[in-house]
Amino acid sequence: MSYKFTIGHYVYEFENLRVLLAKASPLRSGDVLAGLAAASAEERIAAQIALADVPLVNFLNEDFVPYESDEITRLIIDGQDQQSFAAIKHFTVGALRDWLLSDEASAAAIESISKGLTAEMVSAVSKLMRNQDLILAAKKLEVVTRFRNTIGLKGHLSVRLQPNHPLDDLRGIAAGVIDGLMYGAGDAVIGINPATDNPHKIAEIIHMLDRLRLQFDMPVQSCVLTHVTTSIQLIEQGVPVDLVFQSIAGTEKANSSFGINLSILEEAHEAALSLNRGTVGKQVMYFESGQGSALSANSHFGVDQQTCEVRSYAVARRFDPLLINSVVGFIGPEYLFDGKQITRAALEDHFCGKLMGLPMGMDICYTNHAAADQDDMDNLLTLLGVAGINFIIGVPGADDIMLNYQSTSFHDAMYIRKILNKRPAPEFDRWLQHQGLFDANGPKPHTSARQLQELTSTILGLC
Amino acid sequence: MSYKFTIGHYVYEFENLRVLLAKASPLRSGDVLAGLAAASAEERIAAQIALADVPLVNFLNEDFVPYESDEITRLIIDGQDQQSFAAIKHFTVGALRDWLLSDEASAAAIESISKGLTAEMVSAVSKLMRNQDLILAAKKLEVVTRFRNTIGLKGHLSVRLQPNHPLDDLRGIAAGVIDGLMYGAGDAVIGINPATDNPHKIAEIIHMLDRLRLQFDMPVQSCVLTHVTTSIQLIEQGVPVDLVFQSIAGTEKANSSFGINLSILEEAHEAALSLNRGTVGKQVMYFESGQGSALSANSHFGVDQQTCEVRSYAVARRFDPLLINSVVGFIGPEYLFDGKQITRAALEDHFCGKLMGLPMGMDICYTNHAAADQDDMDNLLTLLGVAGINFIIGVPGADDIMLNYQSTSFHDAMYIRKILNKRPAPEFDRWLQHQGLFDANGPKPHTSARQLQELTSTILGLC
Amino acid sequence: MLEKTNEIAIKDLWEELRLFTAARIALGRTGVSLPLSESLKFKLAHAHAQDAVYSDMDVNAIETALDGLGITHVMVESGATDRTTYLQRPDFGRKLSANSTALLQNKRSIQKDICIVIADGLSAFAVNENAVKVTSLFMESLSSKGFTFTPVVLAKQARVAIADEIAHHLNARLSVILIGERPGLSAYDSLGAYMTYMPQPGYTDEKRNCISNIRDLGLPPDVAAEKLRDLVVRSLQLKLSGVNLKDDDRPLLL
Amino acid sequence: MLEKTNEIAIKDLWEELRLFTAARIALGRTGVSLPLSESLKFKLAHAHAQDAVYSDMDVNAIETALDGLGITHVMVESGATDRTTYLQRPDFGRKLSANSTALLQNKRSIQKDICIVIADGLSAFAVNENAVKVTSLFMESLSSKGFTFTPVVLAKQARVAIADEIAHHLNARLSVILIGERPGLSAYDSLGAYMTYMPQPGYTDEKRNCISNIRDLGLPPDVAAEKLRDLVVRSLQLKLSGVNLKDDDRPLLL
Ligand code: B12
Ligand code: B12
Repeated sequence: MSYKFTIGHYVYEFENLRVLLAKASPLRSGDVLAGLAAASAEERIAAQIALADVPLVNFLNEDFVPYESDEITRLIIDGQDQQSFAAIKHFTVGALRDWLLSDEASAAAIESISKGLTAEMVSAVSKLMRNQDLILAAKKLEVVTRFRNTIGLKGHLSVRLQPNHPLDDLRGIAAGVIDGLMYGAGDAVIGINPATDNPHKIAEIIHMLDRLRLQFDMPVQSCVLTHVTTSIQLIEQGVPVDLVFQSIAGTEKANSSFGINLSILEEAHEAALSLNRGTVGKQVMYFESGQGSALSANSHFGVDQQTCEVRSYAVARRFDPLLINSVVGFIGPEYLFDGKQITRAALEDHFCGKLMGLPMGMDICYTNHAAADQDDMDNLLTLLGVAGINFIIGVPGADDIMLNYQSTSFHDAMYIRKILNKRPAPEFDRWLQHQGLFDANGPKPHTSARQLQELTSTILGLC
Repeated sequence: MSYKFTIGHYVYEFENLRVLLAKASPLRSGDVLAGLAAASAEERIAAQIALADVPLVNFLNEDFVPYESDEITRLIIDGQDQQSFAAIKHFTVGALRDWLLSDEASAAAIESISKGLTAEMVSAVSKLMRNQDLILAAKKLEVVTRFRNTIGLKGHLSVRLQPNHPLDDLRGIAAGVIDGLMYGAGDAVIGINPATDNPHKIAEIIHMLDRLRLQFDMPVQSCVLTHVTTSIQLIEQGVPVDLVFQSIAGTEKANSSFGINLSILEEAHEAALSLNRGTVGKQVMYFESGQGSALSANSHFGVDQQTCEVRSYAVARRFDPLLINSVVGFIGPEYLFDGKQITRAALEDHFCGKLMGLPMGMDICYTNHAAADQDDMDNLLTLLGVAGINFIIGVPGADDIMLNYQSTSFHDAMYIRKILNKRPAPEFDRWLQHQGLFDANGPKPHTSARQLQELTSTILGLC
Repeated sequence: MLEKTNEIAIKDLWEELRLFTAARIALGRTGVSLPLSESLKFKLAHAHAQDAVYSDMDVNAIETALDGLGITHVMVESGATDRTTYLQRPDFGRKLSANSTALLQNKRSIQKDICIVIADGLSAFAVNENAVKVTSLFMESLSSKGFTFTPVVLAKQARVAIADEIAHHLNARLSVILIGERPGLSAYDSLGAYMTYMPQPGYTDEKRNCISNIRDLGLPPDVAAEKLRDLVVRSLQLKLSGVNLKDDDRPLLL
Repeated sequence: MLEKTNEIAIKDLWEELRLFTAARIALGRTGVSLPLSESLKFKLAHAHAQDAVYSDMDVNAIETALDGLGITHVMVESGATDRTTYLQRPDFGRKLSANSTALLQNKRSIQKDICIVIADGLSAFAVNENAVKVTSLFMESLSSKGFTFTPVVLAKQARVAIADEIAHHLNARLSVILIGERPGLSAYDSLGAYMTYMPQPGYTDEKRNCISNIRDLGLPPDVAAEKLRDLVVRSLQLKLSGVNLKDDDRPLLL
C-alpha cells in the first residue's frame, strides 16, 4: 500500500511501509549508505507526517521482510498478542506517540499493551519522537531482571565490568576486575570479551571468575562473550557458565552471518537454564545488538537500520534476557557518523528496547574513525541516565585495549550515579558496603593499604 | 611570557597566556573565524597540557587586554580579592580543576575562593574540563537571588516568560503571557524584547505588565529589554521599571559598540535601586551575553570568544544581578557552528558564570542558519537541568516570532521540571497552586472554561 | 494534516487568544509534551526556514521595478563569494569586493543626503517581497521635500555594516540599508532597516539605528517607510545617529 | 608531563597491578572524577589514534621486504578511491576496482592452496609494522610442508571481505587476509587475520575465522603465525571454515 503527503504542490509518495519508515528516519550515515534515506529535510518530514496518520493495524498486513523466508518476521507476527493490542487497535502511529506521553499512559498501562506492539510499530513511533520524548517515555518504564542480584530498579544504575585483555591473560583480566570492583562496577555482569575463540581458554576465564565470586561471596554474575555455540559446548562440558552471550541482528540472514538462528538460541537458553545457577532469578541470557549490523552483512532487505535494530529486540524478547545492550557507536561511522547520530540512535534504542519490555543497557561508545569524543559521551551518558537506563559499560579508563574503541569508564559510572543520585543493584550495594569499599556516598576515600594488599593477592592467587 | 609543550619531537610554543588560552579552546567556528584556533587536534591538546601547568598567579601579571585602555581589565584586576585567593595561590590551572572536582571542594569552599578568581582564570580552568566536569562542578554551586521571589534554590528551576510580538501589540503580548502562566512560566521574569526602541511604546508595555501583576497579586518581576539608556530615561519619568536589562560584552570596546560602559551601567543600577520595588530582595539587574559578540564588533583584541564571554561575567558580577543568561546559540553559526559547539559553549558559560558567583540561566537556542535542531536543544536542556541551571527561557511553541530564532518553550520547561523533579520558585509555585493552575504534579488537567474566560477577559481588559 | 492524531492531546481552552498574535500559543499538550501535530508542523517550518537562508535575491525583478519607478541603481557584491563563505565569514560580508569598490569610487559625485542600500542579508526572500515597496515610499516622501539621493545600491552577500562603506564611497551624509533579517520559523520574509549618520567604514552598531520586523504581518512596509522617514529626518537635523537618537513618535517639524 | 597537577588527586593503592595489563587501571580520582593528568593523556592518545586511521600503507617497504624474501606479489586496490570514500562506503572497500579485477583474472593459474592478502584496513600502521613478519613465518612453515601459494596480494583501501574475491580470482582453496584493525587508544598497530575456506565473492562472516590483536604487545607476530598455520591446516583438512571450526590448541597432525 502506498502513502502520500503533499507539501505546496509537491506530492511525496512512499510505496510501502518499509520505504515510509526509512524516509521518516532521522538522518544517519548507514541509511544514506544503503540508499534508503530521505533526499531532503522536507521529504523526511513529509514521510513523518504521512507516517503519523498510518493506522497501527496496517503493520499487521505489510511485511517488512517476507514472512515465508524470514524466521524473525514469523516470530514477530506470530508472537504479536491480540489481547494486549485490543486497547490500541484503533490508534494511528501518531496517536500512539501522543498516548505514550499522556498522563493516562502509566508504566502499567504501557506494559499492558507492550506485547501487542510489533517491532516495526515500535520503530515507527520512535521516529516521530523528539529526543525529549524518547527520554520522557522511557523514563516511565521500569524493567527489572534478576539472576544473582536485582537490576533495573528505579533509583539504581548497574555497570557491566569489562576488563578485556588482548591475550586473555588471567591476571591481566583480574587486574581489571579489581579496578572495577574498587569503583563499584560489576553489578550488571563481569563480562569479558575473549580475544580468542579457543574453548579451553574461555573455560579457564569462566572458572577464574567463578572462584573469585565464591571467594568473596559476591552477588554478581559473570559472562564470557564468546560465540553462543562455544558456550553451549562449554555448558555440556560442565563449565560453570552463568550467562550465555550472543550478538544478535534483526533479520534471519544477518543472524546467519553471525552463525546463529532462533533454534541455536533456544538451545543455548535451555542449556543455560539447565545449570540453574541463579539465586534470586532465572534470567540467563545476555544480548548485544547495534544499528548497522544487518546492512554491514548485506542482509537488511531495504529496511532502515533502526527498524532492523528493533527487530533484533523481538529476538531478544523471546529469550527473556537478564541484560541487553545496543553497542551504539561501536560498529563505526559508516552507520552512525558522529556524536549527534550516535546520541539520537542510542536514545531510540533505549526507548524502543524498554517499550518492547527489555532490560536495556547501552554501550555508550565511539571508535577512532568516528567524529565523536568524550564530550559527546558525557552528554549521552547523562541523557541515558536521566532516561533511566538499566546499565552501562565500565572499561578501565574508558579505553578497551582489546576491542579498540572507547566506552564509558568506572569513573563515568561514578559520575552518573553521583549526579543523578543512583545506587548500584541493592544486593551489590550492600556487598560493597560490607567489604568496606563503599559507604552511603560512594567509594570510600581510604581503603587501607594492608587490606588492599590482601585482597589483590588473594585474587591473583585465584588466577 | 611564553609557554611550551613537546610532543614527539615537535615543540609547541605559545607566546603568551592569551594565545595559550585561545589554542587550548575546544573547537568552535568563531575562534577559527578570528584566526585564533589551534591548527590541529594535537596542537589543541599540547596547549591544554601546557595550560594545566600554568600557575594561577601568572594571570595576575599578564593582561589579556591592556589595563590602561580597557576598563573591564581594570575592573577584573582591581576587583580581584587577594584574601579569597590566598587559599589557592599556589595552584596551577590544572590543580584548580582537580580541586574543584574533589570532595573537599564543597559549595562553601568554592564560594570562599570565587572572588579571588579572575575571569581569565575561570575561562582557563573550564577549557581543561570535559562536559561531565562542567556539569558536576556547576551542580555543586547554588546561587540564590531575590526580587519578588526566590530564584536558584536547589530543586527549583525558573522560567523567563518571553512573549515577544513584532509590533509590540499589547494584547498580542498579553496573549503570550497568559499562555506562559498557564504552563507555569514567568517566575524568573516576564521579559519582553520590544520590536521598537520607542520610549512611549516601551512605557506602555511596562505599565501593562505592572497592572497585570498587581491585579493577580503575582510574585513576579517584569522587564522590557530595551537599551539601558532608555530604561534610565523611563525611570526618571517615573515609569514602574522592575528590572533594568542590558546586553553586555567582555571588552570596553565591544561594550561601547553596544552603546554602554561601566558608568552607564552604574547609573542604571542606582536608578533601578532607587525605585525600591523588590519585596523579598533588591537584585534589580538583568544581563544577557553570548560568545561571539566581541568578535562580531571587531573588538576582541585576539582574545578567544569564551574568555571574552567570561570577562563579560566580571561586568555582571559588579552589579549583583537578579538574572543573567548567555544567549548561546542566538548570535549564529558564525560563532558556534552546530549543536555540538552550542552545547559545549553553553555548559562552559553556565559553569563559568556559576563559578563567578552569578545566577546563571541560559537561552538554549539556535538560529535557522545554524546546523542544529530540536533534538540538540532537548539534549542541552536536559544537561543544563542536571547541572542545576537557575532559569531557562520560555517562548510560545519555542518560536520567537519577533527575534526570529528558536528557544525553549513552555512545554520544554514542563518537561525539564517533570523529568528532574524540579519546582518553580517557591513563591510562584504557591501562587500557581492558589490560582488553581497547578497542583503538586504540574499543570492541572482541567481549568474550567468559565474560570478561564474570566481570567483572559480581565487580562485583556488591562491592555 | 494530522487530524487523526489529535484524539488524545488535551486542548488548551484559550485558543481564541490566537486572534491577537501569530505566536504559537494554545498548542495543547499530552502529558507535559507538545502534541505530535504541533511538533511536526514545527519541524516542517524549520526545514523551510533553513531553505530561506539559501534563497537568492531576485535582482532582475528588483532592477525592473526600480527602473519602472525611475530610480537609478547600481549593483555590488561583498567580499563573500558564495553563500557558504558568507555564512562563515561575516567579516567578508561587511566589506565590498575589490571590483565593487572600484565601481563605486568611479560613481562618486558631489555630496548627497541619503544612500539607500538593498541587501540580501540572511533572507533574500524578505528583500524580494518588501524592499522595493519601502524604498519607493521612503524616497517619494523625502524627494518631494528636497532631500537628495545617491543611486540605490543592490548588494549581494552583504551584512549590515557594508552600507557605511558604500555610502562613504558615494559621498552621502547618511546610509540606510534594507536587509533580510535572519529567517524565523514563522517569519522568513522580515526586513530590517539600519541607518547611520555620516557613515564611515569600520563603524560599529552604537552608531546605527534600527527598525526591524518589516513585513506584511509585522511592521507593514508603508508604516515602516514612514518611521524610517522620521528617523532619517531627525538624524539629519540633529546630526547624529545611534544610541543617543531615540525613536520618537512625536510629530516631525519638516 | 603534568607533574604539577597531581597534588590533589587521590592515588589508587593498587598501582602495582599495572604489571599485568596495559589497560588504564589505577588511575586515581578526584572526587569521583578522573584526575586531569589522565584526562589529558587520554585526549592526546585520541588525537593520535584518529591520525592512525589516515596512515598510509608503506607499499615500497613491504614490496622490498617481500622481494628480499623471494615472495612474489601483486598490488590491487578496492573500489574506494580515497580514504574519505573508504570510510563512508564499506561496500566499495569489499570489492576490487575494475582494473584490479582484470589484473587478477590475468594472473589466474592452476589451483593453489592458499592466497594471502595484505590490506591496510583501518590502520596501515599495523600493516607496516607486522604484516611482512607474519606472512614470511606463516609461508615458511607451510611451504616446507608442501602447501602451495598464489602470489601475495597487497590491497589498498580494503575491507575484510575483499580477500574472498581476490582468492577466488586467483583460484585458491583458502584465503587469508592480514588487515589493519581499527586503531584503539592504546593499540593503534593491531593486525587482524581472517580466513575463509573455498572463498567466493559475497560470503559473509559466518564463513570466516579470525585471529585478532596481532602486535608486539598483543599476540606477538610469531605466535600469531603459528596459530594461523594451525587454523589454516585444520581448515584445509576438515574442508570447512567459520563458526563450525573452533580454535583449538591441541597438537596438529600434519
Ligand atoms: C567491529 C567488530 C564487530 C562488528 C562487525 C560489524 C562491522 N561491519 O564492522 C560486530 C559488532 C557486528 C561484530 C560481531 C561479532 N564479533 Co566482532 N569485532 C569487531 C572488532 C571490534 C573490529 C574489527 C575490525 O576492526 N575489522 C577491520 C575492518 C577493516 O574490517 P571490516 O571489513 O570493516 O569489518 C569486518 C570484520 O570486522 C568482521 N568481523 C567482525 N567481528 C568478527 C568476528 C568473526 C569471528 C569474524 C569471522 C569476522 C568478524 O566483520 C566485518 C564485516 O565483514 C573486532 C576486534 C578487533 N580488535 O579487531 C571484533 C572481533 C573480530 N569480533 C569477535 C567476535 C567474537 C564477534 C562475534 C562472533 C561475537 C558473538 N558472540 O556474536 C560477533 C559475530 C561476528 C560475525 N560472525 O559476524 C572477535 C573474534 C574472536 C575470534 N578470534 O574469533 C573479535 C576479535 C573481538 C573479540 N575478541 O570479541 N564484531
Ligand atoms: C543577532 C542580533 C543581535 C546580536 C548581534 C550580533 C551579531 N553579530 O549578529 C546581539 C546579541 C549582539 C544583539 C545585541 C543587541 N541588540 Co540585537 N538583534 C539581533 C537580531 C535577532 C537579528 C539581526 C539580524 O538578523 N541581522 C541581519 C544580518 C544580516 O545582519 P548582520 O550584519 O549579520 O548583523 C548585524 C545586525 O544584526 C546588528 N544589530 C544587532 N542588533 C542590533 C541592534 C541595534 C540597535 C543596531 C543598531 C544593530 C544591531 O549587529 C550585527 C553586526 O553589525 C535582531 C532581530 C531581528 N528580527 O532582526 C535583533 C535587534 C536588531 N536587536 C535589538 C536590540 C535592541 C539589541 C540591543 C541594543 C539590546 C540591548 N539592550 O543591549 C543589543 C546591542 C546592539 C548593538 N548596539 O550592538 C533590536 C533593535 C530594536 C530597535 N528597533 O532598535 C532588535 C530588532 C531585536 C529586538 N527587538 O530586541 N543583537
